Amino acid sequence: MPFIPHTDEDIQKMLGAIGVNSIDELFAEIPNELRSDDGLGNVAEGMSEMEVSRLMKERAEADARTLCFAGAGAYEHHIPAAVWELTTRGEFYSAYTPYQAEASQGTLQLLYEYQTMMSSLTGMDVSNASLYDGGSALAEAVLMAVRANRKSKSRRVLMPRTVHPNYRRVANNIVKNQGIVLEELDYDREGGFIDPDNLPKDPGDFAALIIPQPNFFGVLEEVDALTNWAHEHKALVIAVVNPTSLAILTPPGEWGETGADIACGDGQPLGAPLSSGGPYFGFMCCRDSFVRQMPGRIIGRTTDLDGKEGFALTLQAREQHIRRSKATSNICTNQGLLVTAATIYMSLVGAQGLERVASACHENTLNLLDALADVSGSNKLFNRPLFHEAVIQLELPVEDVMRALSVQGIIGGVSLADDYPELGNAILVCATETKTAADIETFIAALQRIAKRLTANACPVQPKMA
Amino acid sequence: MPFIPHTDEDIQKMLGAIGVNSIDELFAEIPNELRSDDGLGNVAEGMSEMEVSRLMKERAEADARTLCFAGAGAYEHHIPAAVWELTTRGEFYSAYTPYQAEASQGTLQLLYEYQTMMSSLTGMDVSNASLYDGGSALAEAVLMAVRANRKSKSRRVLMPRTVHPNYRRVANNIVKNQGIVLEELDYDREGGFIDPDNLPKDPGDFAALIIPQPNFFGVLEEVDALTNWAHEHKALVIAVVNPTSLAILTPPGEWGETGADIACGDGQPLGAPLSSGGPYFGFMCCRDSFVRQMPGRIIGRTTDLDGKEGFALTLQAREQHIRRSKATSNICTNQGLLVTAATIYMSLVGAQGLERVASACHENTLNLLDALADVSGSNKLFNRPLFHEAVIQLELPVEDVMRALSVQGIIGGVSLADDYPELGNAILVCATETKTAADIETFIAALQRIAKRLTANACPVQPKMA
Amino acid sequence: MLIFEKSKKNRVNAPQAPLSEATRSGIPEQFRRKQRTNLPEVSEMQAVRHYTQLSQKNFSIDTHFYPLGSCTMKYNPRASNTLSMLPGFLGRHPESPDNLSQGFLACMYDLQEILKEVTGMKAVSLGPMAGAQGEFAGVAMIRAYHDARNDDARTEILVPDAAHGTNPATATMCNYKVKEIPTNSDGDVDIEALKAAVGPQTAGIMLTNPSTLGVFERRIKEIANIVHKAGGLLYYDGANLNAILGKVKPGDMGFDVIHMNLHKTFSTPHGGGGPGAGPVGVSERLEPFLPVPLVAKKDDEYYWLKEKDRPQSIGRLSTFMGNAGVLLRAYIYARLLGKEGMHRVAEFATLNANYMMAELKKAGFDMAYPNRLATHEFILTLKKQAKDLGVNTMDFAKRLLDYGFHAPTTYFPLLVPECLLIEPTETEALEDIDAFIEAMKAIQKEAETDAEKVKGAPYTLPVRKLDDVKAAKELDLSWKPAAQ
Amino acid sequence: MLIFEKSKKNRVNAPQAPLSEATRSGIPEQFRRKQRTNLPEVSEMQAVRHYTQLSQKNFSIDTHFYPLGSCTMKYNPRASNTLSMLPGFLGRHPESPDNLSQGFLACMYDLQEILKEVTGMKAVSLGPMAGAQGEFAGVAMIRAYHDARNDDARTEILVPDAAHGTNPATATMCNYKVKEIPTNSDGDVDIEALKAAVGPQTAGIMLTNPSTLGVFERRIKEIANIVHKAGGLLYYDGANLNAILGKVKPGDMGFDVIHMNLHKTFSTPHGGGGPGAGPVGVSERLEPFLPVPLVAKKDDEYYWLKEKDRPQSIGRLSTFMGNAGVLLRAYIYARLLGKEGMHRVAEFATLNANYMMAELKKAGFDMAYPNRLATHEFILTLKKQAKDLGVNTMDFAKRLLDYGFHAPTTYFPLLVPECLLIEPTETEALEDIDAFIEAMKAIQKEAETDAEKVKGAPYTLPVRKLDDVKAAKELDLSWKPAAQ
Ligand SMILES: Cc1ncc(COP(=O)(O)O)c(C=O)c1O
Ligand SMILES: Cc1ncc(COP(=O)(O)O)c(C=O)c1O
Repeated sequence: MPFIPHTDEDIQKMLGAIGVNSIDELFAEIPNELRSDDGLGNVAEGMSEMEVSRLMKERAEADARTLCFAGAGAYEHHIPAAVWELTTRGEFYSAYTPYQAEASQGTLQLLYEYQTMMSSLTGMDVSNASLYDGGSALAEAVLMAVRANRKSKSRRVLMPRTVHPNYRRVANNIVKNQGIVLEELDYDREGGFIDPDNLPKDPGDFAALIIPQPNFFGVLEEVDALTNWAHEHKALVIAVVNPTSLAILTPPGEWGETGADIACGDGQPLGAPLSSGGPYFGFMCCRDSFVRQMPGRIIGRTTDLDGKEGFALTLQAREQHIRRSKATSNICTNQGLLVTAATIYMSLVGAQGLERVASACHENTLNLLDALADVSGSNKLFNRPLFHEAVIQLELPVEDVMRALSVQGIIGGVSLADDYPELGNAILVCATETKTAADIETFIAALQRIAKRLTANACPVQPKMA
Repeated sequence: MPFIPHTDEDIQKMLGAIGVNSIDELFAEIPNELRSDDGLGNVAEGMSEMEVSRLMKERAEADARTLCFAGAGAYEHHIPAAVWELTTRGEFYSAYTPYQAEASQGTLQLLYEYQTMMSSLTGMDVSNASLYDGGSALAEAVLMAVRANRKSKSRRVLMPRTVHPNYRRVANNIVKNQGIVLEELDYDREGGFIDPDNLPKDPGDFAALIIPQPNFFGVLEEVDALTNWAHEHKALVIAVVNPTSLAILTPPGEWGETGADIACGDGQPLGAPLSSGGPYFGFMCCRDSFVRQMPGRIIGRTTDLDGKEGFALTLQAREQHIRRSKATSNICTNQGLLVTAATIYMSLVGAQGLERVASACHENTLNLLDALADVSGSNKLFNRPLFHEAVIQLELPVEDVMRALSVQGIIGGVSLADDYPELGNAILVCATETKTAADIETFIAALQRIAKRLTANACPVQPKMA
Repeated sequence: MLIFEKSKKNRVNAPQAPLSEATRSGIPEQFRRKQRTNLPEVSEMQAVRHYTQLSQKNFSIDTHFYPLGSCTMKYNPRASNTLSMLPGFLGRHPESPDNLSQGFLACMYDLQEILKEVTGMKAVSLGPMAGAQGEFAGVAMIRAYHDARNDDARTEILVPDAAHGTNPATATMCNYKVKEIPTNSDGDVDIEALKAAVGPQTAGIMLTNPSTLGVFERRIKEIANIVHKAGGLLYYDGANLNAILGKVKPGDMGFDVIHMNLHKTFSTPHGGGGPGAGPVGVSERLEPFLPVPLVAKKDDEYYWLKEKDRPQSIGRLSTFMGNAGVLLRAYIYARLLGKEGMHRVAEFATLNANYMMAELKKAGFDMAYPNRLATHEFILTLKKQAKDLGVNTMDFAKRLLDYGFHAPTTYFPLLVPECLLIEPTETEALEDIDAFIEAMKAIQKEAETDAEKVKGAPYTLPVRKLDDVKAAKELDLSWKPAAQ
Repeated sequence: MLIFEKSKKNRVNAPQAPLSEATRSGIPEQFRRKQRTNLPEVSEMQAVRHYTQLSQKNFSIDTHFYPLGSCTMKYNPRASNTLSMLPGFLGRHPESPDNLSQGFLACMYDLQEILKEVTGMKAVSLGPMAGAQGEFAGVAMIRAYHDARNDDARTEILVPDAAHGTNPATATMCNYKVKEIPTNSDGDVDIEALKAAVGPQTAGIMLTNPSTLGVFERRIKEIANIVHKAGGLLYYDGANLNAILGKVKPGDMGFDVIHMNLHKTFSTPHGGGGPGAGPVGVSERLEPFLPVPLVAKKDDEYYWLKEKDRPQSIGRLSTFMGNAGVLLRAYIYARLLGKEGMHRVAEFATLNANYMMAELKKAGFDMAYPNRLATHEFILTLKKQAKDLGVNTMDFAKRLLDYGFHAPTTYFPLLVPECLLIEPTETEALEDIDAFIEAMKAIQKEAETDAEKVKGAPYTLPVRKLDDVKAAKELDLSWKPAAQ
């Protein structure tokens, strides 16, 4: 039987030991009227592994071979082969949460190393062992900031519109239940950033300011000024950052005079494949003094009975299984395996390697922008320094262009039409280190062809000759 | 540096310890005129893993997505996912030959299990731990038989033409150096088998008879009669078998009155992907009494200082590193990793599973033959029972048909034109358990279209309408 | 040794990053990082060796029997991993347009359908990224439902005292007050207490059935009636569906909303802590509130439903589509099993648990609910051993590690003292279950004759018993380079 | 415990084979197997757990420093594995037509070109499946060459006494008599003895340079002249190319034929015993005899050269194309390294070996050739320890296992008594080399103070020292089911 090792003799022996005549008797406590023994009519019959393989290969094949210039929170990076060959080793892959520390030193030490790496990347004191993803990590950061801010009882948090729209949605969907209000800060139309000079002079009491760096548009925010402003108003600063960028950008721990208070974001760029949006992992770091307000698991180094170094879950009194309705969060299962991949990824690329990845991505996007500059009807928005991503305005309807590109297997970026209608026909583009000059050329050539065709079609008088 | 961990400080420290000023000095013993320090001009510069990945993906992609009805010694079977996920675990993948038994119990126990499985499959007493592939295993079997046959000093070995042509070539290329002659036995044109009734009445002294089962044409040989005949003439019997078939066919150990003396073949069907022909592995089993004549490594079960069970290389006195010019063979490195995969494969499919695989393949080939029977101009040769493979005669030139099929990504079998010209436009076809009814239809439809087109083109008067 | 202690300055594992420096920057100095990170500088081999060696220090399903109650540590088919990681799936960008996503969308749509059938609910959303987020989605829908009816008096969620900690924590995150309902001595909800607790302030009740006590709540229909009559909704914590797969459907029990832990019942790996997937299913009245995105189908074309298509939705809870790769694994598993396989899961999980309970009972161990049938798990209490021999549950647990078994869940549920919650799952063979029983007997004997030995365990693992108190007091949460 | 001991009759791991019985057979009873095989009947999880646990009992490159001399146990890049196992490569049938094989053929063609450049030879054939088969191909070509010239007096192959066992064994397989040439006290071939040995009966000489003594044969040109003048050919055993990659080419030394062990120098894995790949390179005069198949290129199209294209070829030595998947791994490695990387391999392999030799010398160990530079490896002799302390090389080797190091090669080459042949390779870090040196010092101290302890090693492995004599005497080569 699939995955079940019992032979007929086993079954008889076991039923005998229990003292029943059939397996069915073991379900005797379920009221009869509730039983649904033939109730899975809509589920197909089991398949062999070969048949399922064929099905899945066909389906995977159907979506393969795209050329992707979309970023917007999910970035295609080269993942060293060793990362997933190691991560999927059964001992990592099929272990549970390390509740029995002595039998889980592999996972626990790795998580401790992960915490160290994230602390270093963000410049913050401490890191937890992961949250679900970037959006939900931001939600948790907001809840945490409201809890942790001793100087303000406000449930207002300032949320720039330059934060990823889906992060804003997720955060709001989660925190609004607790009466927390995310108040939008609009961005400067020229720069695509939150202009520190235009911040409200008298913002009133608020618990925290969120600062994305780079922001959703790829634009660099004036993090120092923003951080100082928030701190002057007794608010905490929540940094939302791309971990790859931190190899070359100022880490949140060094923003402004005293640094951000909480840093969070999505760890996907660190070894997680695009994979339709998940599993990724949310990371969260904070100041030492806030560690007891942090949600999620935390690993500490300690010693065993013989004084030997070892690792264990610690500060569990914050968590739901101990504190129940008073816990810092309801999170239990996190994204351990992705953290495993990230830790191995960071070890393989190393300090210098991550800088190179970040720089190469950035350079590639600059190359893409140069090439786009030559496409008539395409226009870079925002005049600020950027990292690794940028907004382009098209003359033609975004939806038509994107659809035409997709037919050629090209994902030409992410349309901003729904979330930023004020920007017109705008798309967000990105070229990571995985894109070659030839890839960029393919994209540009397709874009030019499409522009020509769409312009022609839009032409009231059809040109005589094709 | 790629794969080299030395920092500049390390290098200085090490040079200092050695007492030289530069790495170059360490090459001082190489005569200057031989040095070629800029001599790799034709080798390209190193690439990053990402760049190499891109190159290899493009190349792999170029050869992908074929629909393959070729067998002829290499069979496409479903390989359970667990097989290679386990086989490529670093501890198996990156270990050397188990020279330090205590540090290699994993590999050694696995090989002992493999030997047990192969003994059971072939019905023979003992198995070695692998040879290179099927063809070279046959060569070793011939050398072994000539050594082992105490009753005959002959260097003649009878080789049916129903043995895989490449096996015959390889065997001959290897054994002819030692003056051994492989004398061909022709096959019956009706049955495609060695007719026991037509064997030479007075064959003279010969060391061994080779018996393939199923033979290259997929036809079943009269193994009992052949075995008895050889033994009556004091010759040994070398069985060449497909391991999958042994789940349902009589094992060599039970052929005739006393069984075959040596069994060999290619282990590819047991978990090795097609992979352009390798790495596969040769297997070899024999009677107890011949074990000291067997080439290759052998693992034995023994005990340690505390009396605990353990495993070690044994009977090494047969091997080149001890016996040198008197060794049973020069083989050293074998195909350990493939044996690892095969052992895991056999454990996963199990006794019943392998029967099902064999039966399903056979049934699928019968289905294919039924479908081919409806294609005009295609004709099954040979009227004997078969397993899993069959010869089809076409009316049209094989080469043209195969080329036309290949343009559609279909490998329609293997042409027999070069090796069996007497069979005319013949191909060897095979449909393993991996082929669906739809696959067979695709093949048949393509064949019909091609037949039509080629017949039309061959037509002296072109039909007026396409 | 930590990876950082193997690091050396300026060691570059060159092939893993672009080989040459980028030549353009355009990033002004003011935004640039001043000091390089502490990320390790090791060779590829050093990293591979380090993490291979670390992995070997773990117990896991692939190496050990792991009867961790409430966690359903069953075999994770390797095919689920291999096939979910096909390049076409790994390479799909979450914003990939529908016409380039039909393969993936088909899988998600099929999975929604399968889960609907399995739970007996009207509709399913796959987005939530673990059980706890599924709970959040569920309770947020309950809130949205009451809100939509302007019924804002409902401020309380009822939770049995045996509930998993995520239940009360979730209620709090949705701004509900938690009221605990006691359990009676048979492990069922105390119906009288429930009746006394419900009222116009009741938003709903969160139940697990089979409960975390390892028994099936027999009066579930009555409970449903009581809560529904009071205007509350029923939430089903479906973390532990393994015991009832195909046997009984939460929808038929009267539940309005359920989350499932695919990383348990549908055998996706737990990865040393995650990721999971916690899809939610709902009855008709909650359907409009389901979190987005959803997958729909029209004329054999699959497409997304997002915020604008679902105006009453509680919205999205993940940046994109939840843990898509986990969902693929669950889908593959479901296809391998098929309907008959799902029935078998429940049957053999239940058989294994009841056999184990029967044999341990015979061996003299006390069960928390000796008169009940076990479901997929059961609770044993070592109260007697703790009192008479001074050997407590944690000591037994640690000693089991020496015997080569991962310990069952300890000290949960909280209401049973000195308990072990044991869940063998259907994928364990009789031989291994018997070996575990023998180990328990052997430890019992050790406890009687040499209690100190048991209390000093483990002895054979990479470390001996760790000092948790020190870990929490002298916080050491990250490695710091020695001052240079 | 053996997998067979975990097996139970009629346990079927269903998903791994077709789920339903085949309904047609057509195979007459007389050909059918009567009794089912003994293959194990276990669940998928049981198999996974069994082989995962077994794997953990191995030392390997991914877990341990493995300085096994003459074996070049260096890091096997994971990318080589992942990329060589792309579906397009794994799925290619060996009889796939050229038009569906351009990707694979391009890799093989490129690899031929790279190996030509590296060895300085005129042409390369990739077919041989390991070093020993490469040797066979090489010596068979020597035979074919002499045969083609009707020079049938040549019946002898010269082999230095330090040679690897495959050399004389290969000569025998090609029906040559083996004549051993002694080595002088510096580790070089004894030139006078060589001069005395050559003659019209000399078919050729098989040499390794650097030799298995870990030193570079300095008078190689002179040797080449002597043999060539006598009408013999020079065979280069290139198993150990690691020390000279990019530094000196066998072609320039005067060799006529060479085999390479890609599973050493080109870092394909050894897989616990294999597979390897042993391509052969030849000078112009041997080119016609190269084994088939070869890959050629015309107008950017790649195609096979087979028997009919190469009438003088010694033919094929493998059923298809040798160990194609291993060749792909080597190709990937070569592209990752590039030319500069290849130079570095030789440089750092040599640096590591010389450093290690220098430090061990300082620690008081005796070197076999103390006045020579090490190449990629070197020989240490424990003659003194064996005589004075009664602790021999095998004892040191086993004790090293307890210290977490795989032992170097022991008792090879045969002519140096009580020797350890140590090859650290370029991928090991200074820290690990230092740790090995410290272990050697510690064992030396143990040998001086507590010899019995060393002689009883190992203590910390899955088994203690195994009884090889018993293994060979009471042959137990396969498990037998207990009589029922
Ligand atoms: C009964 C029960 N409910 C809820 C959860 C929470 O699920 P998750 O860990 O996936 O968030 C768990 C699992 O730990 C559980 O056992
Ligand atoms: C010097 C030398 N020659 C030949 C060989 C034989 O190579 P293989 O084991 O690949 O057959 C080896 C490796 O063991 C070797 O070290």
